[in-house]
Amino acid sequence: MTTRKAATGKAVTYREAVREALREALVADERVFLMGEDVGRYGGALGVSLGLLDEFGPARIRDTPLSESAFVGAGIGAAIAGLRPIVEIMTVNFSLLALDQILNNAATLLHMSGGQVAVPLVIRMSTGAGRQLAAQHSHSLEGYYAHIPGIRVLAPATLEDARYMLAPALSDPDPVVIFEHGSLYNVSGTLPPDTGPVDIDRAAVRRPGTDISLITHGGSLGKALQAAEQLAADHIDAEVVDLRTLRPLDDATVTGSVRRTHRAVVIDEGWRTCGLSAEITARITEQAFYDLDAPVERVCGAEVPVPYARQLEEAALPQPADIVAAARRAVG
Amino acid sequence: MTTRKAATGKAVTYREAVREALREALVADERVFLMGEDVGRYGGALGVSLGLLDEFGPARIRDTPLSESAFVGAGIGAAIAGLRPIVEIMTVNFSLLALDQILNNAATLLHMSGGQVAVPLVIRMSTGAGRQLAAQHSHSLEGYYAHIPGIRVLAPATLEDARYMLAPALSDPDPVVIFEHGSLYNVSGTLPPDTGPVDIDRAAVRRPGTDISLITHGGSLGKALQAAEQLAADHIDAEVVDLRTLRPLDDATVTGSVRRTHRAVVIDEGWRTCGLSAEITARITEQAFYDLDAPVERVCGAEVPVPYARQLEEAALPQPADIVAAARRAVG
Amino acid sequence: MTPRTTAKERRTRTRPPGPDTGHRLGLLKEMLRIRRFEERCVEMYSAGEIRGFVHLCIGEEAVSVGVHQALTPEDAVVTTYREHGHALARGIPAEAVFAEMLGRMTGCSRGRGGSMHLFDADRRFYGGHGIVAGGLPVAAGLALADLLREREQLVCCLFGDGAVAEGEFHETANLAALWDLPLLLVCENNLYAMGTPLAREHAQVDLAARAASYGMVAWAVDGMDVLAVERAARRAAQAVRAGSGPYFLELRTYRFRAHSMYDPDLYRDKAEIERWKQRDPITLLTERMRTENGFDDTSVELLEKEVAEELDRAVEQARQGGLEPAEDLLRFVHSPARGTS
Amino acid sequence: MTPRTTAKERRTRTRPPGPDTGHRLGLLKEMLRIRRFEERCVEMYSAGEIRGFVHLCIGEEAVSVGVHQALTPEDAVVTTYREHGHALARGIPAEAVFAEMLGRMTGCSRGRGGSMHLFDADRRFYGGHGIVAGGLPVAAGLALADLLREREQLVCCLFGDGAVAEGEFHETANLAALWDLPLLLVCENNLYAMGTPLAREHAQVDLAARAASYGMVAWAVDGMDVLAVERAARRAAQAVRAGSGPYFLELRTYRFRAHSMYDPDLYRDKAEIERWKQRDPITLLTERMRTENGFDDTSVELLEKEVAEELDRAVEQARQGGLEPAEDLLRFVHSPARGTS
Ligand SMILES: Cc1ncc(C[n+]2csc(CCOP(=O)(O)OP(=O)(O)O)c2C)c(N)n1
Ligand SMILES: Cc1ncc(C[n+]2csc(CCOP(=O)(O)OP(=O)(O)O)c2C)c(N)n1
Ligand SMILES: [Mg+2]
Ligand SMILES: [Mg+2]
Repeated sequence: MTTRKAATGKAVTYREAVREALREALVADERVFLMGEDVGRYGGALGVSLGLLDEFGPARIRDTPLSESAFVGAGIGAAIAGLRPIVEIMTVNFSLLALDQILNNAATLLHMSGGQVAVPLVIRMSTGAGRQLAAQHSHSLEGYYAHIPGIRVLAPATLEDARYMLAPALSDPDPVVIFEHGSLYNVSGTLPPDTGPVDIDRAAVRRPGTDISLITHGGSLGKALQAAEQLAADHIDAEVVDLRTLRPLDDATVTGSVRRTHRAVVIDEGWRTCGLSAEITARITEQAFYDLDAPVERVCGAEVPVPYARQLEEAALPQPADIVAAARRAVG
Repeated sequence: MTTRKAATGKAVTYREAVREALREALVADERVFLMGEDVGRYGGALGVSLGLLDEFGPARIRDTPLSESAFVGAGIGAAIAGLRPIVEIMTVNFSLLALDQILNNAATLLHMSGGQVAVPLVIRMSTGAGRQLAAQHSHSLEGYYAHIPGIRVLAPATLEDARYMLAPALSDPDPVVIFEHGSLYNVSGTLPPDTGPVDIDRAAVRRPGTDISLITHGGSLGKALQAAEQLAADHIDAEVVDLRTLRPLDDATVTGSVRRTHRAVVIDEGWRTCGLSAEITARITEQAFYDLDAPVERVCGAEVPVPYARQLEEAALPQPADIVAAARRAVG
Repeated sequence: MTPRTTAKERRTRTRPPGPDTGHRLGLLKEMLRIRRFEERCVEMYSAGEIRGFVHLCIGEEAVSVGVHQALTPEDAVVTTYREHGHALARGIPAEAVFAEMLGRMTGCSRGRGGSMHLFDADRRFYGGHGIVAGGLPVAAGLALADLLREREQLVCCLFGDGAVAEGEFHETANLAALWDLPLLLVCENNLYAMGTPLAREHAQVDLAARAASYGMVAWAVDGMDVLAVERAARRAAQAVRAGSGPYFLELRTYRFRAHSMYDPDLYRDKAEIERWKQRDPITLLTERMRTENGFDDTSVELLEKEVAEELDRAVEQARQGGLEPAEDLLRFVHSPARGTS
Repeated sequence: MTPRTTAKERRTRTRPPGPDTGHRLGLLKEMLRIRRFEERCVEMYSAGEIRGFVHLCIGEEAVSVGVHQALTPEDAVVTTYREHGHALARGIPAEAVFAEMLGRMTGCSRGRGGSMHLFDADRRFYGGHGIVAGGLPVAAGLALADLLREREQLVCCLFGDGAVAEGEFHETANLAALWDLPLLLVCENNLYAMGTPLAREHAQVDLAARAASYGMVAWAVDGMDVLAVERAARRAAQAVRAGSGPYFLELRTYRFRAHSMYDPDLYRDKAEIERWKQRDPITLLTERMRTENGFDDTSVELLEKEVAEELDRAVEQARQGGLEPAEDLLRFVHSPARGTS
């Protein structure tokens, strides 16, 4: 699922790309440290930080108790004091326990203090469903975080972004939340030689097209690209836009694409109502109303706690076939 | 701000209307009890439950420690066991500490248990800004709750709804979250003699009009009605729709209105991005795309932690003038 | 880490065997049943029949079996994702649990919950919670309902040592002690929260002492000795039913397997695991029954045979269960009384 | 409820007066300054000049003044919405605090925070937190930074008795004790959380004992005796700086006014309030200085005069402050380094 097929670089997994980004950050800046449940001895619930404890020691690869609110808040305090903490919340499902700290402190202190208290904190968490983990372990709550003024929200969907988004996130003077979709960690591909930090203000067109815009992010990018291939088969040339940055949204790239294609399908694994897909849809119609030839279509997670049983989980999540169907409706 | 001007009933405040609804429920059903911080001795942070402790005693008017997660979770457990708890969270600002319980338990248990564990819980909380309480006490997070499958979300904006929405909420077999806007408690008017429980599946047209639909809820209804009066002055006849139920949304009433007026302004005190206003806008364009003569306008809270200083807070919140301006843009 | 023994533990161990042979046989069989049940789970997981997260309680069977001796059908149970043993000990049929893990409609949660979310409302078994400590406040609420209705029943809430670090443990413990809730708090202290050992989770590793600081009675008990667990649970349950307010039991145990089927278990010293296996609750009781109850190899074989036959049948039946049609995905998002969405 | 006295309290009270007259004069003046400052706030609130929530610490001045004697400029302070006294004791100029409450650009938070959210980064005064217990994890993080950088400085976190019931207190206390953070936890126990008395908030009302259960040193101190508070704070701060890990001080005090300007205060027995007023920290020290330091009425009048003059000037200056133009609303949503949105 890398964008460049060029095999000049070495083969890596998404997991390794994130790990490499962490290692680079820890080497480059001694103010950086990683903190979270089982990031050390265990190597990270999803194996991302495996080996980092041996390399950097327990002070900088810091295992925390099961206390999401306290260790996220501690990350905020450490950032205020001038360090550059990277806090890992095992999964977005547990992040609700820290949401008060993120919304009422991390995102708020700078403004509420009249510009005195900046919080250069990076929070990483995995997100999404697809592994039959049932209702309490399958959330996609990116929309909750994209709702909060004062923070930046990133969703690396490719190996390059997994590898190169962390550095710019760490150089952001304000809080950044990074969502890594659980289904991506084992994706592997070849990473081109260091292209340097990526531009985290821009969405990316992952597949150019002329007939319709498929707008998505994170774990759904692959599905959108699959759908685009299927659509190509019946001569519908779909453009696939990867939002990459969920806050602030890159309106120019999204609207620009829709202005060219005149049609759009928004794909989001999260629940439909009041989710990220609603905002994208609203913005497109606000900004490209007179360019639209059809209402914007949404393909989202069903409004249901994600069930365990495979056939039910599959039915609850956006599938390429759903995207294809929506695109056909839009093209009419 | 009552809908019926008819003065046949007695004059009451919104606060008294809520209190009367609580009293009625406590009298009618001994399974009902009220629980929350300072609901008893203090009489409720906003004075809603004043006097109920004396009337019903400490077992049914239950003061809790400062433990939002625990007492909301306790409400869930008591509801599962067959009681009908009404849990008061002082304000939406503190509800983030209980959001995990609401989302992962209250809203999820029925489905996750295959239909075995219903949670007939009612949660009340005040919401909104406007009293110079600054960033941590001025949130409007209705959109977060409207995002959650499995719960119903109500926003009584009138005396009638404050008085008569609780009964149907209590008879809902599933969790219901009720948002009372802080600016409404002192609003007073006359309440017509008991009209019985209201229909909590329907939005309400508070002011019929033909030229544009102003769609809002809760604390913004008054502002929308003011704006409508101003618009009438220059011969723009605005229809004002009060959503009343934020989940499930009453698409028929909203879309029906827009089909007639061909134009819409959505007013929401909450932050714009990924908020309730995004969903309303998206649904209108999905369902009434070909009836729209102009893009849907949104008038929302500025994307900023609400500041203390009066002129800054006013600038951060939707004002009638903003609604008028947006309506004029839409009418063109 | 090695198993610590407290005065309390020694006392309970040296007590004369209260329960008779028949009773002990029941305890042994139930522990064996849970052990063999989970070994089947491992097979079915490896075969790809069971998916998602699966957390085994192999090594901790004395907790499930011992505690449930003290519970009545009127009591309620709230537990974690590591709950196969509790579900079986509570009386949920093995086939219903297997079926759940196979994602069948006949599963105890209609296939919607899987291994982590076993439910049985008729048996007042209220999950199966995946958010660590998330079940504690709910258990307090169930107990509050019993209190308000003046019922002589209790709520048994089981959770791990890691859960004690969460704010929800603190809030619930305070609420329960403050309101004298009929709540039996059972901490399954298996010394690890995933890869994190107790001493890196807690400044004060004596969890019973921590609980006692809320003003509730708290005991540390040898969680590998099912008779000790049963004795402590019965005594605590009796007091709670009598209106004492909450009791806290710290059951010191150990999981012989990894945290979950995903876990490579790189963080535990193999010697430590071996030391704990010396105190396998099933072996401990078997040996004791050999010396005290004239138990012998044939008795063991007999038990194994009965258990194997039950589980064979259960797996068979579970595999027969139908799959919920995808059209019913939204069913139960809301109660039938009102439509979905 | 009446003030309880502990062995510790009696000990500290019977100590010979360590600090000299000059020092005591400073303490008294600072307490008086805070008292008179807040009385001005009441006037300005009644006049509609100050709005929003205003929480007074009248009666609790010995806490602010006593604790801050133990702090250095390198230390950091995190507190609650009831922080006027702490802000002044930390050295934030009275005019900057007045200006903040008047919503002026010259306020210590540029008028964005108001009474509940006073900040001064130069003085390492990090709020002014409105979410009960919300400041505790942040304070732990500030202390973690000191630990990682091996600095001999501490973080002083002040919070109320009600905050101790929140999960965040528990999580933070455990984290601080587990990691030996240089954190001075100061609980301002004024016996009420809004309208809820201590005994309805906590199953175990001995908050120092509760804190001790995390394995940290915890003392209960008479919060009305500024000298006792200072002594305890100095001793605790010294230990924390020396690497002892966190200390917990429970300062037993009382607010003479309602919870906030909104609060009709219907839940407290007037006799109780009167009893506590007998132990007014300002009166206590004044009387003591009369007997031990030859203090007399003229000395009091002199102090009052100096304080009044300062506050007159401060109010004047504060009223001169400009209002932030509405166009700058979005300023500081993000750091200048990157634009808004
Ligand atoms: C709030 C929350 N944080 C993190 C997790 C991920 N997680 C699942 S189990 C577990 C360890 C729990 O340890 P313990 O409470 O001791 O129970 P055990 O697994 O040992 O039985 C963790 C960290 C979770 N499920 N919920
Ligand atoms: C999480 C949270 N819940 C509720 C409130 C509302 N509230 C503000 S102050 C207060 C009482 C706090 O009491 P205590 O901690 O003793 O501090 P005190 O006001 O007595 O100084 C409450 C309930 C809040 N601000 N935050
Ligand atoms: Mg454990
Ligand atoms: Mg207090």
